[in-house]
Amino acid sequence: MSPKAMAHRLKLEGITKVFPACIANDHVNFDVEPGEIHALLGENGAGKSTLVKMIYGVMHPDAGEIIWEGQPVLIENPGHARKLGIGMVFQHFSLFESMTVLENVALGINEKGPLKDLAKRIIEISEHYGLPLDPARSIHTLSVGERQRVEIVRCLLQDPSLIIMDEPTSVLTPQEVDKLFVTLRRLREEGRSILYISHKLDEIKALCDRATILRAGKVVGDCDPAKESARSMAQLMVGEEIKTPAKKDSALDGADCLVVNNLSMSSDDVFVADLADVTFKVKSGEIFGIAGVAGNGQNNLLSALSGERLCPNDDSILMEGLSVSHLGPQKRRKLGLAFVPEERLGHGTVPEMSLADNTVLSGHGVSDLVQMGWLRFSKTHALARKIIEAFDVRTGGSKSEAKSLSGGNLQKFIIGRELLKKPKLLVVAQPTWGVDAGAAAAIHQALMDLRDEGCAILVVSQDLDELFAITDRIAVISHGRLSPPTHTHETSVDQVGLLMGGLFGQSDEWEGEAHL
Amino acid sequence: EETKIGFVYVSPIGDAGYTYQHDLGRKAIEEKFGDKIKVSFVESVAEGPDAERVIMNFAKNGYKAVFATSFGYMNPTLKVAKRFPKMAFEHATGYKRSKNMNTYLARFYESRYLTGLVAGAMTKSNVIGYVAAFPIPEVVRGINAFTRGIRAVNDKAEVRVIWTNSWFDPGKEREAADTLIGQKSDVLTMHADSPATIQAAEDAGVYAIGYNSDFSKFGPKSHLTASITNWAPYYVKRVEEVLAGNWKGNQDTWDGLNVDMVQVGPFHADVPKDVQERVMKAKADIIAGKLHPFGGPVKDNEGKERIAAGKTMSDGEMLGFNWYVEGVVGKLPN
Amino acid sequence: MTGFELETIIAILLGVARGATPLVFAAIGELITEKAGVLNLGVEGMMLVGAVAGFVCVVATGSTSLGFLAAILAGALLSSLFAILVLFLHTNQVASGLALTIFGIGLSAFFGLEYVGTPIKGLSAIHIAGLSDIPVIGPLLFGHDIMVYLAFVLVGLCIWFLNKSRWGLILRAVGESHHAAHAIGYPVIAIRFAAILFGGGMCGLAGAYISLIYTPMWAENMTAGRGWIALALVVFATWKPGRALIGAYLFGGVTILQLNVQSMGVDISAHLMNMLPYIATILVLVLISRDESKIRHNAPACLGKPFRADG
Amino acid sequence: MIRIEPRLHPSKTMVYGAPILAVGLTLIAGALLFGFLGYDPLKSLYLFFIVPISDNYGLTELLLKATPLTLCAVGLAVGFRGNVWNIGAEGQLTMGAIAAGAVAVSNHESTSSWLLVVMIFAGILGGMAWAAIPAFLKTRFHANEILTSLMLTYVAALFLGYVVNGPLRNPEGFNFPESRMFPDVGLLPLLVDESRLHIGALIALFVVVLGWVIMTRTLIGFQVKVVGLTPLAAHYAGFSPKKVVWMSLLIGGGLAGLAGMFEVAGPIGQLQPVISPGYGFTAIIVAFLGRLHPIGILCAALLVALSYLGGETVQMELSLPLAVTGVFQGMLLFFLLACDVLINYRFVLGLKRKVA
Ligand SMILES: Nc1ncnc2c1ncn2[C@@H]1O[C@H](COP(=O)(O)OP(=O)(O)OP(=O)(O)O)[C@@H](O)[C@H]1O
Ligand SMILES: Nc1ncnc2c1ncn2[C@@H]1O[C@H](COP(=O)(O)OP(=O)(O)OP(=O)(O)O)[C@@H](O)[C@H]1O
Ligand SMILES: [Mg+2]
Ligand SMILES: [Mg+2]
Repeated sequence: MSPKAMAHRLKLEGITKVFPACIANDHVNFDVEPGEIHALLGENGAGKSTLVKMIYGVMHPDAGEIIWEGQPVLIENPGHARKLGIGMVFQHFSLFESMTVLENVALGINEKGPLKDLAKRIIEISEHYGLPLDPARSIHTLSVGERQRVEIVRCLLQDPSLIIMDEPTSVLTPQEVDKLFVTLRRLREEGRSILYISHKLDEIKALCDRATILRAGKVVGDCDPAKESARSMAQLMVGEEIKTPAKKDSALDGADCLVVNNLSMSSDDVFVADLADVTFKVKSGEIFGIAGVAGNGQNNLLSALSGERLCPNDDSILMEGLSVSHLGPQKRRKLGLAFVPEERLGHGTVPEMSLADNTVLSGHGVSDLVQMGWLRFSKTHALARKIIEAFDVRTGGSKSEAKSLSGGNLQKFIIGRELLKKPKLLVVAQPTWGVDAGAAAAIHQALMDLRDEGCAILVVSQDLDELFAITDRIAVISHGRLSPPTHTHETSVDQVGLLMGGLFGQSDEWEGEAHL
Repeated sequence: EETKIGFVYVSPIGDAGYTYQHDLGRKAIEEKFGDKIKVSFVESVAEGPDAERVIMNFAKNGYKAVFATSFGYMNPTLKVAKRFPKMAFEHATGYKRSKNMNTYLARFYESRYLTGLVAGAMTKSNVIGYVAAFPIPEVVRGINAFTRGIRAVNDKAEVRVIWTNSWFDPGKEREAADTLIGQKSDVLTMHADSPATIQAAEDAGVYAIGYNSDFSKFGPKSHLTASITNWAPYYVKRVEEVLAGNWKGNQDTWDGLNVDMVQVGPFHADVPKDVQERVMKAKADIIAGKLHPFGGPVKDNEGKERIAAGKTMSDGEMLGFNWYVEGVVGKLPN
Repeated sequence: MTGFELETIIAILLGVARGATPLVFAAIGELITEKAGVLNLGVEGMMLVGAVAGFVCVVATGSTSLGFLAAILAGALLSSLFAILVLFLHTNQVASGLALTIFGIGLSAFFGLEYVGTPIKGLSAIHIAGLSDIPVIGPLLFGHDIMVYLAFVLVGLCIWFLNKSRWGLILRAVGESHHAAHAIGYPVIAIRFAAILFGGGMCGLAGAYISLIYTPMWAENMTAGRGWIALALVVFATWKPGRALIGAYLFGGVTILQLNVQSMGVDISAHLMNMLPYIATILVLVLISRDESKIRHNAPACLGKPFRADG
Repeated sequence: MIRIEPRLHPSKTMVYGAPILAVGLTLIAGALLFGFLGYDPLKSLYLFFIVPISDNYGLTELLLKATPLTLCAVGLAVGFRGNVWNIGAEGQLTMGAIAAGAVAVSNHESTSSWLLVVMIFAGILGGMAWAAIPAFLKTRFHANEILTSLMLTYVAALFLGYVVNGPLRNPEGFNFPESRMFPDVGLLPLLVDESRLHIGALIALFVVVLGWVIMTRTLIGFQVKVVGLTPLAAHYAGFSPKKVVWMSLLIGGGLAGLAGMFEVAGPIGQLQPVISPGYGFTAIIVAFLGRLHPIGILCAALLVALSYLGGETVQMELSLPLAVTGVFQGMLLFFLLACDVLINYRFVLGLKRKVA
């Protein structure tokens, strides 16, 4: 064995994976060294997840060779991968909702010791890496961030020499991201390799030693992120110039479009944080941002605003002066509300239905897609085609099933569907979560254009860069309470990041008290 | 040219029970007439539209006679009979007739009465259990005749009835039988199609009396005797008429012990000689017309006299039985 | 009127145990299948095939134990047909289960044709000298046939398996989220196959209990709908083996109780009385389901959903 | 080795090809089965599939038998699409029949042609009322509708037994458990003379078309589908899952009740202790064989009805035991279900997994 080969921890040679619809990986070659954090970059659908799933044994390559520590291996299944020393944190978590942390960890490791010992080890490891976890809690009571910790701890318990992380930060706060990075760097110092997938280029610049860029399943380049700018990497990914939307602040002189007054909502579930006295206003012609760590009541707030959950007995939600608290989603749409939920597949769309049918989901009752209870196919298809064209949705056409679209393209479709309605008020959650840079820029531009046309927009996001890039005012939600809003240009990422930890309410640390 | 004869059965033929007894009759005519006839049957025909279609198919395919062996086939048979006036239709256990449709029925109650004599003599606990399918007159008549037999020899004994609401559900019949045994019944009988009641008695070490068929192989220790139906002579006679061309409609046959249409099964060794003799004597008396299971006075189980002394119940009254005689526990729903 | 004397009550309780035992076997089998995320509505068909296989085997060999073994194998064999359809050919589980019932009814009738009316010796209750003769407690605790005890053992084993064993954890994981289970490396299809086979085997056993012990005979369709009751018990039990046991005894209890009331001559239509067990089931189900989250957290989240591993 | 691989798009050919293939496979397997049992395979198949419908009468009988199956299955399919698992159509059919029967019997001297109309409404309402119980228990107490509707089937069967033995028993019928015969105005007019085919068959056909239109063209059908596929998306759209539960159970119950009314006011002509030989259960299979599509359901109902008629014919002609028919029917169902895999998947020969 040559010393050169020994140097690689992992080497891929000509890995190819063909799906009926596309070639997800086309003769991919690259290698990962011991003790490096290696980034895998690419647009939505470039084939990143598919590639790492093959390394972890979830899928099997149609052609090509995986060389592990100098030996060609055929990775049969994840158990085999774990035995080799490969661990993985999935993009869509592989956790079991109704089971405890302990059971979830036990399921994801190869050893079969007694659960009591395992619980002890979980606590040890989680303390060692600064990832606090209670082994006895059920997954469904955890926030997204906590869930990710479970995945990471599960992975670390196996003492892996290669850790694969598929978009780990897309759900974390800046502070959480920083903590994660500390952990990852410590892992690197221990000589472990990390294969890191993310769309956030500045993160990659800050963290990674090397980057491999995929486009349409092929490796198109290799670079040292520290030496590149985010812009140049994005260009490599997309293959063309990216236009960053130019932000201009609005005058903030519109009328109050959405008024939320002391909205309190107890959840049906004892574990879920209640919304307490949430108060804010969104004016026509502004983008209002709500930042916050996942799991602080955003979902409750969103479903209260969309009408999916009603608070029928009060006047806490007003649209253009009209109380809408008791109105369901359809009636609110008639008043000019549009809503983009966080989960695009299975909430914003029906995966098994065509794009044309999916236009009816939010379009019945407000447009001419349905007349006297009859669906009008010509209209739905026309609308779907219009969205596809206007928002550059890459798909087979209006008859394609929603689930056949990549995440970013589906998100563009949903945003387009809601935007084309010319709403008076748009409520949108995580508009660019997991969306590649090019698509994200397009979505941001579309939102700002809509604002300029006089629409009131509420953006709920965990991505502070995004909020700072597009919002006019910003507030933070924590433990079901909303901080007073402030003008975006009067605050900073650091300040908001602190507030996301819940530092408001009692004292007046918040200086940007609203002037409105 | 062979003459085609069709049979319609309500359940699978099986190896004992109602349909099995009819099938024995079918086999008897096959044996008797051999190549002169071709006999077909369709089993498990639901009582309803399916029955009419099956009978109609027989008719359309040139069958000369059809035996429809269950009560629920009455109206379907009548309808087909109207459309095929040259064909012979025989319907069992009903009450409607036409010029090419006969009805036939066995006087089960006569043999029920005789087996009641055995039960009344054999019970020690004076509780006798009766597992019954549906509360229809035919079944009620059997319960009443059986009770009359019991009361003729033992006026302290009572009959307890459990309805299963199913002609064939071994599990439920078993549960019912076990329940009756739990309530101290030491002789059981049933009006349902499975041997479950006999088996329950066998397991619990009490006696049982079979119905329709001889079930002694299911209860070597417990099966005292059985009330058996024997359709063969009737079927042979009617097929003979069909072959000879002198079959007539509009007849109502209700035969019993006199022509062997109902029988009492062989006795178990436990049945004392004097009891056996008493049964034989009663049988002779019934055939001779000296004894009637429902000869007055007949009281219902609320003490009201229904048939005065010296009178006997008419066939019409018996056909529509909807009350219990003295000795049966409980009340029939009306 | 004799009323409910002690002996009567003992007899009732013994009857309840016999009536409940086949339901317990079938319900536990189905429960394990459903815990793995597969809904098999073919319980009735598998029970019948088990009943006939057990019966034929006993007629041929004279051994009740072999009969039970044959029944388990036959039930499992029939269920493997279902498994192939739903796991490999991705057919709809509800439809395939119903088809399995229809097929099982036909198949059992076909193989049983020659055996209708053949008497066999049933398995009688065990009798432990001394113990079984203790008044009241004796017959109640020690007066049943061996399968009644086995049913309890099976339930105990199932509780242990599901809650304490690693394989039980994996089984639950597969029923909870097949995608996650697949992603961390469990052979979802193989585990489901095994669960279906187990379910089939237990249903076969339940059928054989009916044809070998409960009513030792073979007759077409002799399970008379008990498979459906067993299916009902699984939901009723919110997928907990202990509750399935209680449910089976409750159902058996209401059945036997109404028979007792009937035979004492109460003036209520037998038709209406016979409705009682079903109405009681509905009522208890309503009581259990009122708290929706309970059902939601216990029901296997992937129940009835098809799974296909890609790659 | 043979693998199955998903197709990019559902195969149009196989949508129609699969059932044909399934019937072909059943014929082959059936021929083997019959031959193995010592019957002439070709003759058996001929008797099974051709003879029953070789004349007009046979055809009318086929349609007659398919009518209740179609009605129940179309109704059930609506619910199945919406994830509402009503498997109690048998009970709803029974209650529809009882309701219609009660109207007919209590007006047995009527000569008004309105009687039939009232009976039809009574039948539909009877079925709906029975289906409303699981709907209520589901929406109010979250009780699983599979179980409640199934248990209610047993209750309905016993209730029918109760009414024909009690309140609706024919006072002139020697206490036999049947109602009076319905008056002539309470019987469905016949479509074909000398047959039993009544206008119910035509209504069923109309229901098929209506069902098809509703499921594919209207917002109601769309709602049901969205709720069935993705409840969260239904919330998003503002569709109420409770409404869909009510709607699909009422539609399913109403159609089953109508089927029950057609049975008693058609071929039976009175109330009896048993009205349906399991149409409500068979309809579940029919619904799935028809892929929950009304037109498919119509075809499936005809095929399943034919398998019953064929079973009777081979019994009559060959004395083939009924049990064999049962096995044969089971095979047919399995093949039909299994062949559907070809719509979304294809079989690929050879090993795909290889390493460089
Ligand atoms: N199981 C599958 N079957 C068929 N096609 C698939 C499957 N999984 C992924 N694909 C397709 O393969 C391509 C690559 O998908 P993959 O998930 O690897 O992209 P990605 O780079 O991870 O994208 P993202 O950034 O959105 O996570 C996409 O076009 C996707 O639609
Ligand atoms: N189904 C549940 N059962 C119990 N606890 C829950 C459940 N869902 C969320 N929680 C907990 O309640 C808190 C608030 O959750 P809520 O749903 O209001 O916010 P969220 O932003 O939607 O949460 P998530 O990040 O989980 O989507 C979190 O701490 C979370 O761990
Ligand atoms: Mg990905
Ligand atoms: Mg959230």
